[in-house]
Amino acid sequence: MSPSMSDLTAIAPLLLVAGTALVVVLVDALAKRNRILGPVLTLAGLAAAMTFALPALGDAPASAAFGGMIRTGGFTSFFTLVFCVSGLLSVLLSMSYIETMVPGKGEYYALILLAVSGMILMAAAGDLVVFFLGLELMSLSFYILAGFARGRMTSNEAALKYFLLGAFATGFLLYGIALVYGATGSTALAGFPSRTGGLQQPLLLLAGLALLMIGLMFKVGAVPFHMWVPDVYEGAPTTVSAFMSTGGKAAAFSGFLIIFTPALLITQPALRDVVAAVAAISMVAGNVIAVTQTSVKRMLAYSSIAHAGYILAGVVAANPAGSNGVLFYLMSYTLMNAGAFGVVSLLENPDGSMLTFDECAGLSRRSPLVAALTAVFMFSLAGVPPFAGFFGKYYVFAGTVEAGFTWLAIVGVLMSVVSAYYYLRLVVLMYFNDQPGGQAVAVRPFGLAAVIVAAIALIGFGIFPSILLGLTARCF
Amino acid sequence: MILMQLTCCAVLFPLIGFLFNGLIGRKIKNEGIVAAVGCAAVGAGFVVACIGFFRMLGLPPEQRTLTLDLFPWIVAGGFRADVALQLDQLSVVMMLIVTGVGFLIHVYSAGYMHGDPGFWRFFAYLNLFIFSMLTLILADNFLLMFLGWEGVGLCSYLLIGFWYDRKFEKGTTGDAAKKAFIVNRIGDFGFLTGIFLIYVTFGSLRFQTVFTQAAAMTVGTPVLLWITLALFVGATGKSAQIPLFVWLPDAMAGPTPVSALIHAATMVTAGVYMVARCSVLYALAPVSMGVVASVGAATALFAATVGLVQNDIKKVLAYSTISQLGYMFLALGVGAFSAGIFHVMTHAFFKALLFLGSGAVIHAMHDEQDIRRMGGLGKSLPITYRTFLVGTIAIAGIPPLSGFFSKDEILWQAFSRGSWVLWLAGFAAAGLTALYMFRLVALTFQGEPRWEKGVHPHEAPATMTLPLIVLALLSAVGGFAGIPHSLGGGNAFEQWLEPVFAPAAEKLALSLPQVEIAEYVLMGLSVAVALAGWYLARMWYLKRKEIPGLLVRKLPNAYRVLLNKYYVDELYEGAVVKPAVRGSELLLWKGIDVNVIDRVVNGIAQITAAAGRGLRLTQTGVVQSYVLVFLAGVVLIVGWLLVK
Amino acid sequence: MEQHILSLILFTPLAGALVVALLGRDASRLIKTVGLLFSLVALGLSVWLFLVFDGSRGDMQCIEIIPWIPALNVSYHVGIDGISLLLIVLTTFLTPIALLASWESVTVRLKGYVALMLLLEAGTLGVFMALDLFLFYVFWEFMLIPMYFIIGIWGGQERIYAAVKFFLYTMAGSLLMLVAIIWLGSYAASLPGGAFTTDLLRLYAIAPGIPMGIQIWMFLAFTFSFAIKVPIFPLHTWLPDAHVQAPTAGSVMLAGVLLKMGTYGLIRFCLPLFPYATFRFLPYLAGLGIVGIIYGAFVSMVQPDIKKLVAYSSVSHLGFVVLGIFALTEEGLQGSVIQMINHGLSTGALFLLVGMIYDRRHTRLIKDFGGLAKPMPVYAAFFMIVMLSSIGLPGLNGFVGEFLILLGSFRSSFLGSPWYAIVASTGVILAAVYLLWSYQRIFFGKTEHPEDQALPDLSVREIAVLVPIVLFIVWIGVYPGTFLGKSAASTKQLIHRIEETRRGSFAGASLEPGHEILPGERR
Amino acid sequence: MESLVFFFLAAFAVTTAVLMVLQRSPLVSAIYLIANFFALAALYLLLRAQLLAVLQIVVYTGAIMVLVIFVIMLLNLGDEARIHPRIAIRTWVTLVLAAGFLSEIAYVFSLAGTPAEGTALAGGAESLGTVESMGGALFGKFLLPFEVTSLLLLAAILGAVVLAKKKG
Amino acid sequence: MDIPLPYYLCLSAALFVVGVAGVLTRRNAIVVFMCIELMLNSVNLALIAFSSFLGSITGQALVFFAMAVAAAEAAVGLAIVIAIYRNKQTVDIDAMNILKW
Repeated sequence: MSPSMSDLTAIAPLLLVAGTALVVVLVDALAKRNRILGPVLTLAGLAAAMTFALPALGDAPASAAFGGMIRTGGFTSFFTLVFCVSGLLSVLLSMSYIETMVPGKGEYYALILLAVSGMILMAAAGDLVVFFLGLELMSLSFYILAGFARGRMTSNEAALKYFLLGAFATGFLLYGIALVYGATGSTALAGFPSRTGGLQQPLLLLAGLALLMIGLMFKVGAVPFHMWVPDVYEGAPTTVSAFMSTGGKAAAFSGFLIIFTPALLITQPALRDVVAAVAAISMVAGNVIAVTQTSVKRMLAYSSIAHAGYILAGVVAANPAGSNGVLFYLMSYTLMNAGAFGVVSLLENPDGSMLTFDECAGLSRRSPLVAALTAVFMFSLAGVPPFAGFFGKYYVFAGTVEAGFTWLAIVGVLMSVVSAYYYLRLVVLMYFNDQPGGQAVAVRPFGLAAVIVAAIALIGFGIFPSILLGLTARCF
Repeated sequence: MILMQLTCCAVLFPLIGFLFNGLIGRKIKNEGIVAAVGCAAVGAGFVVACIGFFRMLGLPPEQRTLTLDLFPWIVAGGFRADVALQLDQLSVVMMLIVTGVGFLIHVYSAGYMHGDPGFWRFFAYLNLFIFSMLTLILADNFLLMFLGWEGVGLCSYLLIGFWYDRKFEKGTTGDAAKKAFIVNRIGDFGFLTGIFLIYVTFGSLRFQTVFTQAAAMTVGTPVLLWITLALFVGATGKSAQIPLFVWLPDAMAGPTPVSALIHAATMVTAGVYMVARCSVLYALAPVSMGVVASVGAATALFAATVGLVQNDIKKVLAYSTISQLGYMFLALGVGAFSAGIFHVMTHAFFKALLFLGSGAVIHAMHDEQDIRRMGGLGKSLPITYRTFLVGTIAIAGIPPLSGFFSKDEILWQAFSRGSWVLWLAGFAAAGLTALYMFRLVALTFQGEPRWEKGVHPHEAPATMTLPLIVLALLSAVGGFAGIPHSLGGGNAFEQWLEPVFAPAAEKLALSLPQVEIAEYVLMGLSVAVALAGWYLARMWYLKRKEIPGLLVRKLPNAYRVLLNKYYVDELYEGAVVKPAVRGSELLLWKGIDVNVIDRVVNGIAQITAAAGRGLRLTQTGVVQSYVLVFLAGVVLIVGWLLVK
Repeated sequence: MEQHILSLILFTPLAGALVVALLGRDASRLIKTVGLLFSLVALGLSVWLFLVFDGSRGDMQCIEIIPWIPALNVSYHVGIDGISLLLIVLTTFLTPIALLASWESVTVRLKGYVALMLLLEAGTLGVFMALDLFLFYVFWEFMLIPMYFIIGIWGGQERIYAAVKFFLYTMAGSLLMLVAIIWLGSYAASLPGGAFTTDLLRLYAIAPGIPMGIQIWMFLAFTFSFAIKVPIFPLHTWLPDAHVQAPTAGSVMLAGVLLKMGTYGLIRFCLPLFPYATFRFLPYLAGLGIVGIIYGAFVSMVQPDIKKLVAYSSVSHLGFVVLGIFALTEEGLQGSVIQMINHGLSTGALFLLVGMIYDRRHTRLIKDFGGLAKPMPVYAAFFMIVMLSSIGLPGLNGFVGEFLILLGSFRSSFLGSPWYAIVASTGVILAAVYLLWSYQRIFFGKTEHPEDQALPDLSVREIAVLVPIVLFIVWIGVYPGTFLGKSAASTKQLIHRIEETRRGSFAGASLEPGHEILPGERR
Repeated sequence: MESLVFFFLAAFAVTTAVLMVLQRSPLVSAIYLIANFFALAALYLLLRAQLLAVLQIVVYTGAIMVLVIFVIMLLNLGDEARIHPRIAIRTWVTLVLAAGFLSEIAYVFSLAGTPAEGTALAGGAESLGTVESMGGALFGKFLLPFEVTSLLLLAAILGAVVLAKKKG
Repeated sequence: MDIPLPYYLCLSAALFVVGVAGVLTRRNAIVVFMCIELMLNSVNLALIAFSSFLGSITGQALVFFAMAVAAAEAAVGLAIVIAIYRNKQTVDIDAMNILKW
């Protein structure tokens, strides 16, 4: 079977991103001196992918390409958008940041592009095989990116931990796929999982789904499969953490949505309860542990565990509000978490030591702009209106309540209060603490631009959430 | 009609005076203008009152109740209270007293307060007081009355604390002022409750509506009992009756004209006025009547005993005031409403006179108030002495001065309508009154001078003596307004007020007063006891001065109890104030607020943080422990799913 | 223009904040002037609103609906009735005063300060205007941010603790309300032919039909949130901290306006949305109100810090408001409404006064003062008037509110006993105790502290700040009809509705308790 | 006969696997793993997956494991240190959890064979794993995944280059 | 006589669990990685078994891709190990605990 033109247009964004990766590698090899070309090409590639993804945003009915391997349509496009945004922000943040660690690395941008390709594959997957490969492509890139600052022990350690745990989780994921395949006789997602063929053994299917879910939960960083998250996010270069925690998480959740569809969860109430429990534990553990952190990056890592819990609550809801909420949440989370990590990257010591809370003291004096942006991200992460973070939470909880999981929503909101405490702690130090001194803010126009864009988008989506909600509603 | 507009103006004049003096008085460096404005505002009121009185005389008795609706005050839901005035026989009497005596005291103050840095402020407050008092007595509903009621309390507060930087007894004038306000507030609490009950019962707060409806009710209706008792609580606060009298002696911390005006002549009688105003309600609640009479009699006797041993010239007068107020309530309690009001009037004359006289003494002695350091002042202060003596005779109830008529009326009514116990209390108090008042005169004006060297007492200026003289005249002749039938008078005063109290009288089934032999006997007894008091005072304090000392030695405990006013202040302090303050601080604030509630709130935060500290230790940094947790999760989830 | 008047009022301060944000950081005079100007424009607009508002109608007026988030069925739906009208006017009235009050005392980061004050105003206005629960919630939470910064940046020594406590306390409550809001929305969707909605007017129609078992939880969630804001005992402990630490203008806004959001919420949401639960819980809430009255007064009495004293007095005063609300009588409710305004004026003014003396002496401990009446007679006079208003002296505003509340609760058939009112009346005594005592300690006696002797009296600016408040204190005290008249029809309608519901004649009220459905079981 | 082969191979695979885990020398562990992979390749043949059996040898044993051994020798890794007694508890927990997981999965699998399909290889199984069949699938239905593996390998190459390069 | 499917599956499960146990107990990073490879291989066995018993090629194709993934992972993993060894002179994973709590 040779791919038709329509197949190719269906994966145009993927082709663009992957192609750009190749070009970047080549350019890096050929024009060693030119440091700006790689990132610029990357940005161009991602932007182009976004423009190709945009027209399909309105297409509600998903159509298949590559014989069902790929699904196109609003869902895929929306996620492509999220991934590209995550990529764009990370690349902007990385420009000149990554230079401080490893000078002149075109591979870095190529790997980001490859990771984005993997993510797109995951979201577009019409078959578990494609999904698996996309996941591995993304993970592999992440392992490398996490260890990219190879001179730093923390980066090494993060890469190793991520790699070992990731590969271990892959084992379970693959086992899950195997069992599902055995039970249903196919890996295609169309009609999944209620179709004839296979062994038709409900327990086999259930066990397979459970393992598959565990693999995904590992990727989203949900408790108890979250242990890698703090160490990796802390050890990895900050811009990479920004990328992993946003695009990576979004991709994993796209997997959740395409595999654990509302229809599946409703027919498997036990599975749904497990997701609910995991969501609740994630919210609690992530937020509670984050309270005691002294490193901003690590705090963000724990908070991302908690956010995984919130988003999972949207999955639990298994209704339009919940699913749309997940999408909205992911977009806003991408913006705010990339922004938050971005701010950290701007404030970090060049020597690679972790940014502590205390170092942020009095930031509003040293750099009012950065402080204000941080405040926006923190309030948004805490879920305070009118920032986009609030609407994500609202939507997700709306779905949860509607689905009868009110207790989960209550856990969620209570934990939001806890989270507000540590998010605000940063604001407190920046604004309410008048100590002079502290680290000067690095001058990185691109990074700053990325953060500003993210903040503006957060406020924009906060005040006019319909811009996004109109799109998410047509994704399913 | 025009009279009501005038009355309205009479109320407003003092308000304007208050605003004028209060806002720009400080800028005017001229005491004359300030005083003139202040006096004129009240004087105008007096003129209006007189006009009103005479116009009213020209009307048939049943048309003598005039009202004027100004504007709605509080309207909410079904509730409505207007700012509206009502002028009737009772109001006009009160108005005459308030503006008349008030005017004299204003004039007096111009001299008394001369040179005080707060001169303007003083007149502003006085005018505000007159305004409030007029509102109180002219209100046509309970709520507006309450406005005046609270207003006079406020002015009392302001004026007691007028010399805010002075010491007073154990504390400061501020303590006294605060005490006055707070004790009054306790009474107001009762008044307010009464108002609520009235509204709930009658659906209105207008006097006319309420009283008309009440007139149709039967005697002994329970709600009326509660209404009247609640109102009476208010009256005990304002009129310094047991148990809320404690503020009045302390109120002497204010300048003496204030004591004369507010704490003797006018404000303290507001309670009497209020009960009299509600005579119908009381008439329907016999139990309340009994309570009023008993409290009045008890207070009269009680305060008189305390007055016996006080050494502060104003304190003696203060307890005397309490005692006399007790008489008034005694009268009200036995249904002799007009007798009570009559005593209000005569008391206003002679007690204002006495206070102003004492003010002149204090003025002369350079703020010395202890009568143990006075004596023989009669020579230096002839006018003061003579007028003071007139007042003393009047209060002692020696005919034919005013006090005799009013007090005798009360005692007779207490006997004939109440019981002999009430009479006996009043009778004893009358004797004591004469005793302590003549003691006061003896120690202050007569005998040997006991003041320190360097003090040169001198007579007060004309602005002060003139009011004394006028008041002395009034004290002397004021009683003739109400010469009882038994003495051949027509009791014009009672007749004047008769229409106001007619509904109550009807309920009480009172017959027209009959002249009886007993009345003459009692009259004679009371005169005798007054004279006995006078005689004793002369004996003990001028002739045989060792007797009081002897008595003190003989009855040390009794003396101490009396000197310390039965330790009521100490009781309140120990039983209410201290526990409240300590309890609030230790139990409520530092206990519940800080240690319980806040600790719970912060505790939740601390528990969360502690949980965080504990949980983060699971993140050991060792990969294999992570894998372990992972695997545990897998086993749990898969196991649970399989079990399901 | 008239049909957009609410939006105009709402967006004027927002625009002001934006303009201020664009000004140069050093142009402090310009910043202040611009901020004040915008707040005055908002005031002018709201006065206009006050004039055009039809007080004879009890329903919502000046309604504007613009679809906002169609996916959630959320609209920008604003409108007011007489109750919100008064609070809006209060807000716009206090904001310029607060700005003027901090004219000189705030010098650092002025730009942010003015912008935040305007944002705070906008947020508060939004709360009072919103007719969509979602919109309401957005404003409700949004206003936390400026207040948080105002306390945290310009506050006192313990400002951080206070700011964080304020934020978390309030957020904890309001998030539970959020769940309840969502639940209501999905309840609406579950009805035959219904759709997810948070529109208040639509929810009014269906909410009484919510089964009792659920209504209770909804009511508790809403009430918990509002109770924290009010604050109702025992959820009040954030308040003393926040008040004491906040800068003067912050305290003014906090006490003057923000606390009212809680009581407003009770009136606007709890009563009409969950009438049955209200009936069930009103004895307890009224009881808590009374506890607040007395407890607040006692604790206030022994405070060594004047500001804390005033803060606790708020607990006491707001207790009256709560009692009035849950009396469910027209008098009580009217009293509560006017008492909210009164408290805003008198406590706001008290905070201003405390701020003025703090600016001079940099202490707020009562024991550090004494005999201030001598060096500062004008100050003493203003303090006296405001204090008397707070005590509830007839003729001043406080009395009108307290009287109506007590009257309303006295004759409330819902409370069923006059004892609520009688016990609450003791608060009238206690208010006198703690305020007079502190007044005496501050102003009376000899001027013993050397620093006090040369204190300058109030400046023209300070007098200009206080005079408008005092004018309204007297106005409301003497002729409250101006204001009561505006809210009369609205309260009447609300009470009427509740009484209808009790009688069982209200539509949708026939669901029996026990016939309960959970959201998840609907399908 | 076939079952005999199966049981032998199964026993062999399990034994080598266990031995690999128990060994303290990484090199010896690697050797055991290679042995294990051979057993697996044989099992693949038993399942008629010819191409994969070959690939198992070529890719896994020939490429991956050689690489591993190469690295072990490059780094000159010695025996692992003894397990710390504190961590010995972890071993026990591991065993319990592992046993738990095994029993869970085994329980599921024990139910998997009951339908008819579970007892015998499918009809077309013989030709399923041939190079032709696999090639057809990989370049037909699985064309896209197949191409994606190239990206995967590209990423791996980049990673190896970036990470393993000497500092500088 | 054919071997029933559960036999293969149980063998696969056994190997998988042995791999898991290895991951948990071994301290040499490379050995841990080898144990993970064992896990992947056991899954491959299951997949092939399913594929053969179901007569569906997908399973075998997936194994093919899994092998590719394993190869790529091996390259990356070993590179990471080398990078660490360069910095720390050890591949003992218990020594990798700078990042914790």
